[in-house]
Amino acid sequence: MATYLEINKKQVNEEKWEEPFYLNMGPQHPSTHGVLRLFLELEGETIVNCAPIIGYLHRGVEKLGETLNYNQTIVLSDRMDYIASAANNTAFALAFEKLMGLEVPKRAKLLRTIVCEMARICNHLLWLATHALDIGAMTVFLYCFRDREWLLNIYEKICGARLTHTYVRVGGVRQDFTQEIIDELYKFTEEFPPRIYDYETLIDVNRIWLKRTKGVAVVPAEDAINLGLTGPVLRGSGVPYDVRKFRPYDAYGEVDFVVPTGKNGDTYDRYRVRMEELRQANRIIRQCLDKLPETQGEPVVAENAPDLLIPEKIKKPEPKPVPKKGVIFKGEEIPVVPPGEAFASIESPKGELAVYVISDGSSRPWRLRVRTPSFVHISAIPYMAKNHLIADLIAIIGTLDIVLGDSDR
Amino acid sequence: MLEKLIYFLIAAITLLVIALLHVAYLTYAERKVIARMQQRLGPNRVGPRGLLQPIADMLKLLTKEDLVPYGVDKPIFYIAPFISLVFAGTGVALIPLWEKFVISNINVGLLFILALSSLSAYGVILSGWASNSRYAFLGGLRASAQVISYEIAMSLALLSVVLMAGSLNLMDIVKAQISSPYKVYLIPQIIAFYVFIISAIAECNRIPFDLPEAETELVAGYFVEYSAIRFAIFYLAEYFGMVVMSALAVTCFLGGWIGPFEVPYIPFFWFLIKLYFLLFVYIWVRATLPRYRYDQLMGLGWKVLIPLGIINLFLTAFLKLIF
Amino acid sequence: MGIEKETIEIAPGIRQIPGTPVVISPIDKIINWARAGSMWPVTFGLACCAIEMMATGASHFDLDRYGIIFRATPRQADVLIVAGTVTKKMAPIVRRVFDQMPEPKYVIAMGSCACSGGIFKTYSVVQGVDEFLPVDIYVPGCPPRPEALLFGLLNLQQKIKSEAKKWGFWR
Amino acid sequence: MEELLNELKEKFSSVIIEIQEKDYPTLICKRNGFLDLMKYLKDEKGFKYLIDLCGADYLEYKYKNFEERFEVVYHLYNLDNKILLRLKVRVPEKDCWQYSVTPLWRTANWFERECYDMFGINFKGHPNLKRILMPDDWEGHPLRKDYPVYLEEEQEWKTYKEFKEKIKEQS
Repeated sequence: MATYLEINKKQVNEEKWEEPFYLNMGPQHPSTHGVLRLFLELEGETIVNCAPIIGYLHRGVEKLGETLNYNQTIVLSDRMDYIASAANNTAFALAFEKLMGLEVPKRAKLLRTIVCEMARICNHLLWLATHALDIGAMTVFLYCFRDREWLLNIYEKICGARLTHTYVRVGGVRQDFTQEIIDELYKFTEEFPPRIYDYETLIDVNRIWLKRTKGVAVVPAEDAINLGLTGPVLRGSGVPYDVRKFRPYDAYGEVDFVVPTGKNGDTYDRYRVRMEELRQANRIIRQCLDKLPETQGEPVVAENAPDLLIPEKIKKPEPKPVPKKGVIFKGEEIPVVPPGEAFASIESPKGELAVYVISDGSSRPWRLRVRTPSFVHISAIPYMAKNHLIADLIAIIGTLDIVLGDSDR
Repeated sequence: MLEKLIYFLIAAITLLVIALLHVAYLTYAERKVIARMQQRLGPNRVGPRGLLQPIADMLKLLTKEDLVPYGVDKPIFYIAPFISLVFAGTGVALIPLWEKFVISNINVGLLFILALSSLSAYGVILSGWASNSRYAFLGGLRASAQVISYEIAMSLALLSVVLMAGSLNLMDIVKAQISSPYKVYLIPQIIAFYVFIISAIAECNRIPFDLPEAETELVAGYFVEYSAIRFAIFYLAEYFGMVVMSALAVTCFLGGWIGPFEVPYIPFFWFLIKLYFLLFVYIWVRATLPRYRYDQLMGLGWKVLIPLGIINLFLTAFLKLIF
Repeated sequence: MGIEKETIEIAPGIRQIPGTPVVISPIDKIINWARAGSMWPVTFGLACCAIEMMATGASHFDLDRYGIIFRATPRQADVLIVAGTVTKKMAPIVRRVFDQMPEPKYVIAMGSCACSGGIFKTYSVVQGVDEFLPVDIYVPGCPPRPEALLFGLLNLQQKIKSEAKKWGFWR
Repeated sequence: MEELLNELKEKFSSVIIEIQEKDYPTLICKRNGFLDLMKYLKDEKGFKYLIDLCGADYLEYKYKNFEERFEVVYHLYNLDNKILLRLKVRVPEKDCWQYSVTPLWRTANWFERECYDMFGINFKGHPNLKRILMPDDWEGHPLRKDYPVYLEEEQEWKTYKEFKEKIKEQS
């Protein structure tokens, strides 16, 4: 069993009999957020060594993406980080648009920003829920799910799905918002900030919560960058790196928001950063909503965006107009996507989500690479968990906000 | 002689049935109350308003397969849940529900209950040891450390009460309370009450001190390998422990059966009201607080509660000497 | 075991031993009622569907109404909800969790991935958990809405209620 | 930006084969001396953050103008000057290895393991080069172009086959 760890085997003296205590956590464990497996070497309750084992949810998204066309690939992205799928959609779409040289209409950009920030709120609410549940506060879990349900209902009105939206497509978004959705969102942005305050009063003034989070899993800024941590985890350490500010995409260049940072880089700071991000996300949605009437009636998809239909499966392609971009007819393949490569990254709720795509000129990507935040964050667990207790390990897993679908792909 | 025996038997059985019903419906009440606190409804489909939920749970657990995993220490594995239940449940016999109703009125009642509650920890520790599972083992270790350290704080808190009352007999304690100026020991012994309630929650392994069974850390802690009826017995033992601890608190601090006014025909009325209130506190705490970490828990026990208990004890003794 | 031969069915689900006033089925009925009333699933989320499973347990849909509470350890659970994609690396572990559950146990395959592999027809994904688990209820959808899962659970209740003499034989 | 590229070209003329202007400046490098370049970039030029490290398989790629089959692609980022740099190293199939950058960036540890898992590229100097996503006894490297998307019955992973047979025997 110990092969999973790079342990320097302790010399077992015959007189002094000592053997490390191994504990296997997961893949079926209530607080490893899915199918993460952790192999621990313990001394009492202190973690001496920790080896995360992943791959229990490896579904071959990258390989499968090579067999599907660009619009279909976005469907796969939903299933990666299933808590904030709109963010994934956007990352994929941005990379493909860069590859194809598409210009996204302004209204589509605004809509995408709204959807992404909604995903951020959804994600952070779920994070707060599970993090609190892991630490033992059961009620926060249910409170957060209540508000999340509201957002999911709005999502449902937007695109018909609760979790896996595929609302963002290459060249824009699937369809425009109706007035009803806009009204609902206005109402949400009105009522959400007091609720954030509610959560904070539930746990922020709780001494047990503070004891459990302050000074736990401290990551200095230098180490955080070296470990490749991104998103709220990095910002908790005081590095203000946010892709939305550093390489603005969609409508983030036009809206006004603050990137919150922490000081100590402990679990509590990361919690504060995320709570602040909830407020900022709410602000961004509000600003985008205010800008929507300016672009009323404009198209939401770029003109030369590839067709959504898969013509291979249409049986009668007889009187066809001039093929649009992205169409392949049986037999002949029209190079619609210029061969080359593109790299796009976004600030997904969990961290930096980067998509690197290589095209060979056909309608399918040649190589699709997704750099997911959870993958990197899990690799940092051994560093963070060293010399902490088991209970802290749970808090660390919670504070990193990992999703195994995201990490294993 | 025989009459007396029959009388005892009837009383014992009545008490047992009442206690069991209380325990069973405590689980129901807990689910219901917590659900309300969490903006849910709680069980409402099994029987009218979900009232048959505990019975359904019990029946189901009774008819499930009784798994014995590979590699367990069988005799201990079998006996551990019963140790827990018996020692947790026996305490009920010593609690004076009313001045004319107590099954066994022994002179060292308080000491006996303390001994029982310490012994019931053996069930937890042994099950953790026998289960041949690392989670259970860790749970057992945590339980032993936790129970031993909180036992001291609890005894210290109760000792102050004993000092006040001048007796270890629970009946005498209640009577001493009734004849004391405040009618209850809650007011002069508020520190002891605080220490006692916290250590009682820890004794019962409830949130925020549910480390031995911490669901998100140790899966289910010491009873991780127990299934079906043996698990049900552990479950019962936990709730029995809650009832006994609350009843003890009512007896020692809240004045037992005494109330602001007499309720005709229901002699246990005030006792039960106080008991229910304390049980509600348990549930309330569970819905509100996160869980302590292991070292913080020990820190709280040794650095806060025990010094507080000692100070309170000396203060009580000093005041007792003066007046 | 020869209950069916020796008894007469006097009403659907109720059997009588001939010549005696003994009716045996109500025990079945009571036990089935108890089982249907307290189905405890394992907390075992695999992928996307786990989030919907959590949402079903949370305040909006509240599985606790039906007496369903999640247990963390398979030893104390009755229902295994396979919520999400099962990969080949994961398959032995899912089976092991199932093996650790005491009888009677039921399996719900939640989501297209668990039912049939879904959109993931790739090298590493099991094409449906029924390759290695006896599935009772299939809940399609990607992911299924909480209502769909509730419907699946209610159907499972119906199934449990129609069972006969499935108690006690493992003792 | 221009200055940096020129400086690099001068200083590492033996390492850098070509500088391409794509969406981000792309340096195509040789294996030999690559580590020096990376060390220089990290320590002197402030590229402290390795965004991504991945492999790519160019088997039968239409627009290929080089011989080697694989490419290892690095994305580096300078947090102070906000410069993103892409580096590529070509790796032939016969001699399939590349220097590990784990000593420089700890985040590269798992990226390299993944690259090894998916493409079979060995990383020299990696502390623990093992499969990460696939099981340890998996055969083949899934993201290579000659690996099938879906494994048919005869190509099935051995352990899973055995597992399925075992289940069949049990039931």
